[in-house]
Amino acid sequence: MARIVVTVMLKPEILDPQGAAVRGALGRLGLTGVTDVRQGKQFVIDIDGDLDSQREQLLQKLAGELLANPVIEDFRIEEEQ
Amino acid sequence: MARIVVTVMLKPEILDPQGAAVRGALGRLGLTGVTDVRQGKQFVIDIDGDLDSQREQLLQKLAGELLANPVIEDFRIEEEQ
Amino acid sequence: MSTTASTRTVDTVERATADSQATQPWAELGLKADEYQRIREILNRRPTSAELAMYSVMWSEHCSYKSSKVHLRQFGVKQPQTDALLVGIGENAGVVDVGDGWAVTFKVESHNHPSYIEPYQGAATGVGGIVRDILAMGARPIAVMDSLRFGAPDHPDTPRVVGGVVAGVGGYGNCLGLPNIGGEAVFDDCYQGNPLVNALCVGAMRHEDIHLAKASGAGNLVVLYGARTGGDGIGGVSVLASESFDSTGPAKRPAVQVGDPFMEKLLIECTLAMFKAELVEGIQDLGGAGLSCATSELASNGDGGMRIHLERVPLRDATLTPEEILMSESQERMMAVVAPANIDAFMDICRRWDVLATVIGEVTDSDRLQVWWHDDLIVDVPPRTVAHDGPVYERPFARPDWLDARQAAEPTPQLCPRPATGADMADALLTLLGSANLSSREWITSQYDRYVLGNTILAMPDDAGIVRVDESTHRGIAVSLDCNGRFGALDPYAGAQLALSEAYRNVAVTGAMPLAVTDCLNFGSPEDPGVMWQFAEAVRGLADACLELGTPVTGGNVSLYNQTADTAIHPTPVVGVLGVIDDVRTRLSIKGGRAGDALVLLGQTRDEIAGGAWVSTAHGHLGGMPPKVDLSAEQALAATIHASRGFLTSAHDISDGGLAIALAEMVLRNDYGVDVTLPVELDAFTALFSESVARALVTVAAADVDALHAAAAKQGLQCRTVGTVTDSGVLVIDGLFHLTAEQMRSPWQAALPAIMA
Amino acid sequence: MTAPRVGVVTFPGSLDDGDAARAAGAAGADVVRLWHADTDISGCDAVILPGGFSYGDYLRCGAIARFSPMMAAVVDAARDGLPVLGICNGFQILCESHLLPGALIRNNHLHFICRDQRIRIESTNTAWTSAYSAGEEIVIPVKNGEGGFVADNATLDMLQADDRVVARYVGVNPNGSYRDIAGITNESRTVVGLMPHPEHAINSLTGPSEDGLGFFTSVVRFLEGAGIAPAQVSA
Ligand SMILES: Nc1ncnc2c1ncn2[C@@H]1O[C@H](COP(=O)(O)OP(=O)(O)O)[C@@H](O)[C@H]1O
Ligand SMILES: [Mg+2]
Repeated sequence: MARIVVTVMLKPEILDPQGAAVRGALGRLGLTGVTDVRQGKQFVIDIDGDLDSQREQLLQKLAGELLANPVIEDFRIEEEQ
Repeated sequence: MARIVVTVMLKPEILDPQGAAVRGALGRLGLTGVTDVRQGKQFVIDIDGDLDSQREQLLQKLAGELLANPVIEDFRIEEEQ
Repeated sequence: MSTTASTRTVDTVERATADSQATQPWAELGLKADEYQRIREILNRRPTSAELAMYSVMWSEHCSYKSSKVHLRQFGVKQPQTDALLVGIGENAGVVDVGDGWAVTFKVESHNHPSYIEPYQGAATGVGGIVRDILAMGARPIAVMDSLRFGAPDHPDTPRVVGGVVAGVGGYGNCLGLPNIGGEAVFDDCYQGNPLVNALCVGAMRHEDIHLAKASGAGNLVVLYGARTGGDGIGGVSVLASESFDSTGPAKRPAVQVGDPFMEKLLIECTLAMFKAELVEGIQDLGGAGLSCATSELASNGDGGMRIHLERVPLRDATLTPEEILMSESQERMMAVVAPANIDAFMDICRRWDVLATVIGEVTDSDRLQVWWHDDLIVDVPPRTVAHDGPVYERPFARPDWLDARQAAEPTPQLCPRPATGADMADALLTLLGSANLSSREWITSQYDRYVLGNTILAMPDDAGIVRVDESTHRGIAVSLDCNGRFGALDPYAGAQLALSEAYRNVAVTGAMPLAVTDCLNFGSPEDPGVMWQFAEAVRGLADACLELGTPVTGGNVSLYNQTADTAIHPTPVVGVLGVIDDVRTRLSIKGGRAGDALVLLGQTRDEIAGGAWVSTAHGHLGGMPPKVDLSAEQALAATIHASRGFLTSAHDISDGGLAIALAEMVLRNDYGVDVTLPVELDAFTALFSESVARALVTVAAADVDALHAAAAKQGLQCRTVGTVTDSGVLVIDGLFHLTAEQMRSPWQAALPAIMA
Repeated sequence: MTAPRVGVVTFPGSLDDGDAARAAGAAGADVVRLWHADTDISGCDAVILPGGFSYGDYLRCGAIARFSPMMAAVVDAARDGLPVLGICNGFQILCESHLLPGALIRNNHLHFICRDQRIRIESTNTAWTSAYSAGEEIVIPVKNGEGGFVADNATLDMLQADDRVVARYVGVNPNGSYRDIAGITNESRTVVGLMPHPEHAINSLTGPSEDGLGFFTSVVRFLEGAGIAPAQVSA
């Protein structure tokens, strides 16, 4: 059984209102020196058996079509050991 | 300058409608053998200078109060190199 | 890897009969010694751990109303004569006839404590729960409302609770596609650790579509459909698990539930499709006490017994024990009783909506509720003893000794100096407009979808919400949800009546005819005789008033133990009034009227400021006697407005903040001006800030003023022209002060955003 | 002649499908209800993707609905010129399906917002806006949590230059949309995505105005042969 972690972040040039709000709050609560906060999503996907290359390819494709919208987001796929 | 990554996940025993929706979609799109999907949040926090123990402590506290609600969520703090 | 429940040794009826002396954790489950004893007598043996779980949760305060029952009976005993009531107290929600063959069901329910722990999810699942109650009556939910109470506006924790609760009410209701048409939002220190989240849902159906929660017809199938069952809201029973099972013990169980509004939306559509296809013999929502409640209520309301195969329940968490499955409060689940001939069609509909459905049992001709776990019988009880024959307490109650002092502390001019000059009164008005409780609610209400379904005629900030029930006949209903906890704190009997009085008035000023009542009684601990007395007084007051107004209480909810340490919240009996309007195109609202119209004050003003907005805002004073209850005056006001609705150009009720606030609200809403001459027989301050009941402001074309006076005279209602509508955009109180709309708008709009900033 | 057939798609979680159907009917269309799982648009001359929370919008608004069988059919037909109006969630689905450029993100103030919104009709030569006059300002409800329209500058400039911005917010920008954009159209000017809700403003008894009806009468006129003028490319 394999665990794949897909992390999705807004592209740097897209403004991130949630990240900005968190940054403001952290500052108000006394955390100094915060220069930037970005908020993203993480999907933890458990799969039966191990991830053969064919399912791996499909996952790559779906990450870019379903889990992330390349127009505004970048994504990263890692297999957890 | 340090980059801290806070990952927030619903506790395993808590219902995760978002993860369930993704799991359903992955299945419909042909990814077989998916046994579970959990969706969480990730905060990427950039800080001036390096994270001294005092700011580290404050961050620990704020992660549990602001970024996550420990009643339903677990969180993890990592420093990125 | 924790062993799954199925491999564990289960406490069976057989075992319970054999070792009848085994000690059980009844106390940990909140049962009293005598209650445990009664269970043993009912069963002639010790209960199995599953039976113990069922009884303990069904006999809890929340499900059995054991402290409140003896008082709630008055709603039945004092029920007014009416043909409108189709289904009364005791079902998931009451049902009233609104004409043309239409029936409407509505109910308000609390989700207070969870909304403090996890404001967003607590409020969201509160909305979800009441919507399922309405759905279970056979109705399509058509609108929601929410009555909210929070702690002090300046307390550091308040923004967390307000922000989360409002986002949760909106997040769930918006995603369900139900318009939010009104509610309340009140700030008061007494709710600091005890926010109140009361959610109301209204549903509509044809008379013949009314469904009841009963399981009849031996051989009919029991179907559980909707979400999988997880370990939600069952912290309590884990003691059982650890007690009855050797192994490592169960995984941690969540105290807070997460709602899935999308699943609930599917549940609504698929349930309505089943009703339409007439596939359902009986139906029940799963809320508090989950399967324990649904199975025992269905069976006990039906004509037979029920057999459940618990291992068939689809689980989200394989480690759940049978006891936990029985008690789980997982959201978005329903239970239906279906004839075998219809089961395929039923399953097809579930498949179409992608809703998981499982036959978990059948109706039997025995009189027992039997629950099996694989081949073991783990529950074998007379369902009625679980669902309806719970304990009934006659809790001691006594008028609190501090009440005399509080009632004696009338806010006299000496004790609470009043503004004397026009300038002071202008300031007083601006202060009220900028106060947490009287300022614009827009920060909250703009987070709610009011338009979905396309039948919303009136919604926030109108006095009552109105939704159209029938597009072809234009028939509609009006609902308002109100309470002033400070009045309850001064006199709970009057406080409950004043809540009804205000809700009734809010419905009446739209031109609708008040018809029926629902209520959510929020109080402190019933174990405190003082609180219990407040509760008893409030119920007595509400029942008496409903009898006099001819509006029956059709259902509601009780929430007790709202207190931190030994300080209870104000008695907060939130009252919802439902009215009928036969043609929504004739509805009146605060919006309307044009320059030249006469501004007319209906009703009588007395020197009544105790418990009111001005004295609490200006002096933080809580003392004296609340405004005099005058229900026949409310009826006269309602009748007058109803009779004049054809020619009135607008109407607005007078309540918190008195005439001054009502005038300001009219100017702010219509961007017109008014020139007002106050009555001379009263001092200006009283005329402006008193909160006497049964009053409203209406506008009417000069030509119709006489007709209005005639209509009021017919009802013996005071009616006097106090001014005219102008296009100046200025509120002018002759000889005292004038304020422009802009002067009033800025503090009024700034208050809530400032609290949340 | 028979009234044009306008389809309204219902996805799991669609909420304003009934309102959209009512509005299209009021404009004289013959309304056909379409189901997400079906694979053809059953002869419809135009299709509306209504507002709501398809699949709960748990992933990204419209991200899952985009993959439904019905959307495959709608995308094909749209490429062949089928007029499609996506309202709110429908707009999000159109962007996810790449029938329209850009994307819609969380409102900049992070709250769901429902308000009566003034918008200006920037382009009247689309299948869905010909009944308005250029520059006309109307008031219709806006209600969304993720209504902020974003796209890279090149795309924004292109939309501007090609007269493909259909409507802009006036006064208040309710969600932080780039360049106050409330709605856009595709190259062929037949597919329109709109964040505000015209279907909630067809009757002043139930809405803030009757200003919304024009979107629906426009498409009926278009289908009855009125056609659309060539893009007035701004100098
Ligand atoms: N304050 C009240 N006034 C009138 N009826 C009440 C009140 N509290 C509870 N009831 C009625 O008692 C019954 C059980 O209440 P409740 O447990 O809230 O119903 P449900 O289990 O359907 O949520 C319902 O019919 C409800 O309307
Ligand atoms: Mg119920």
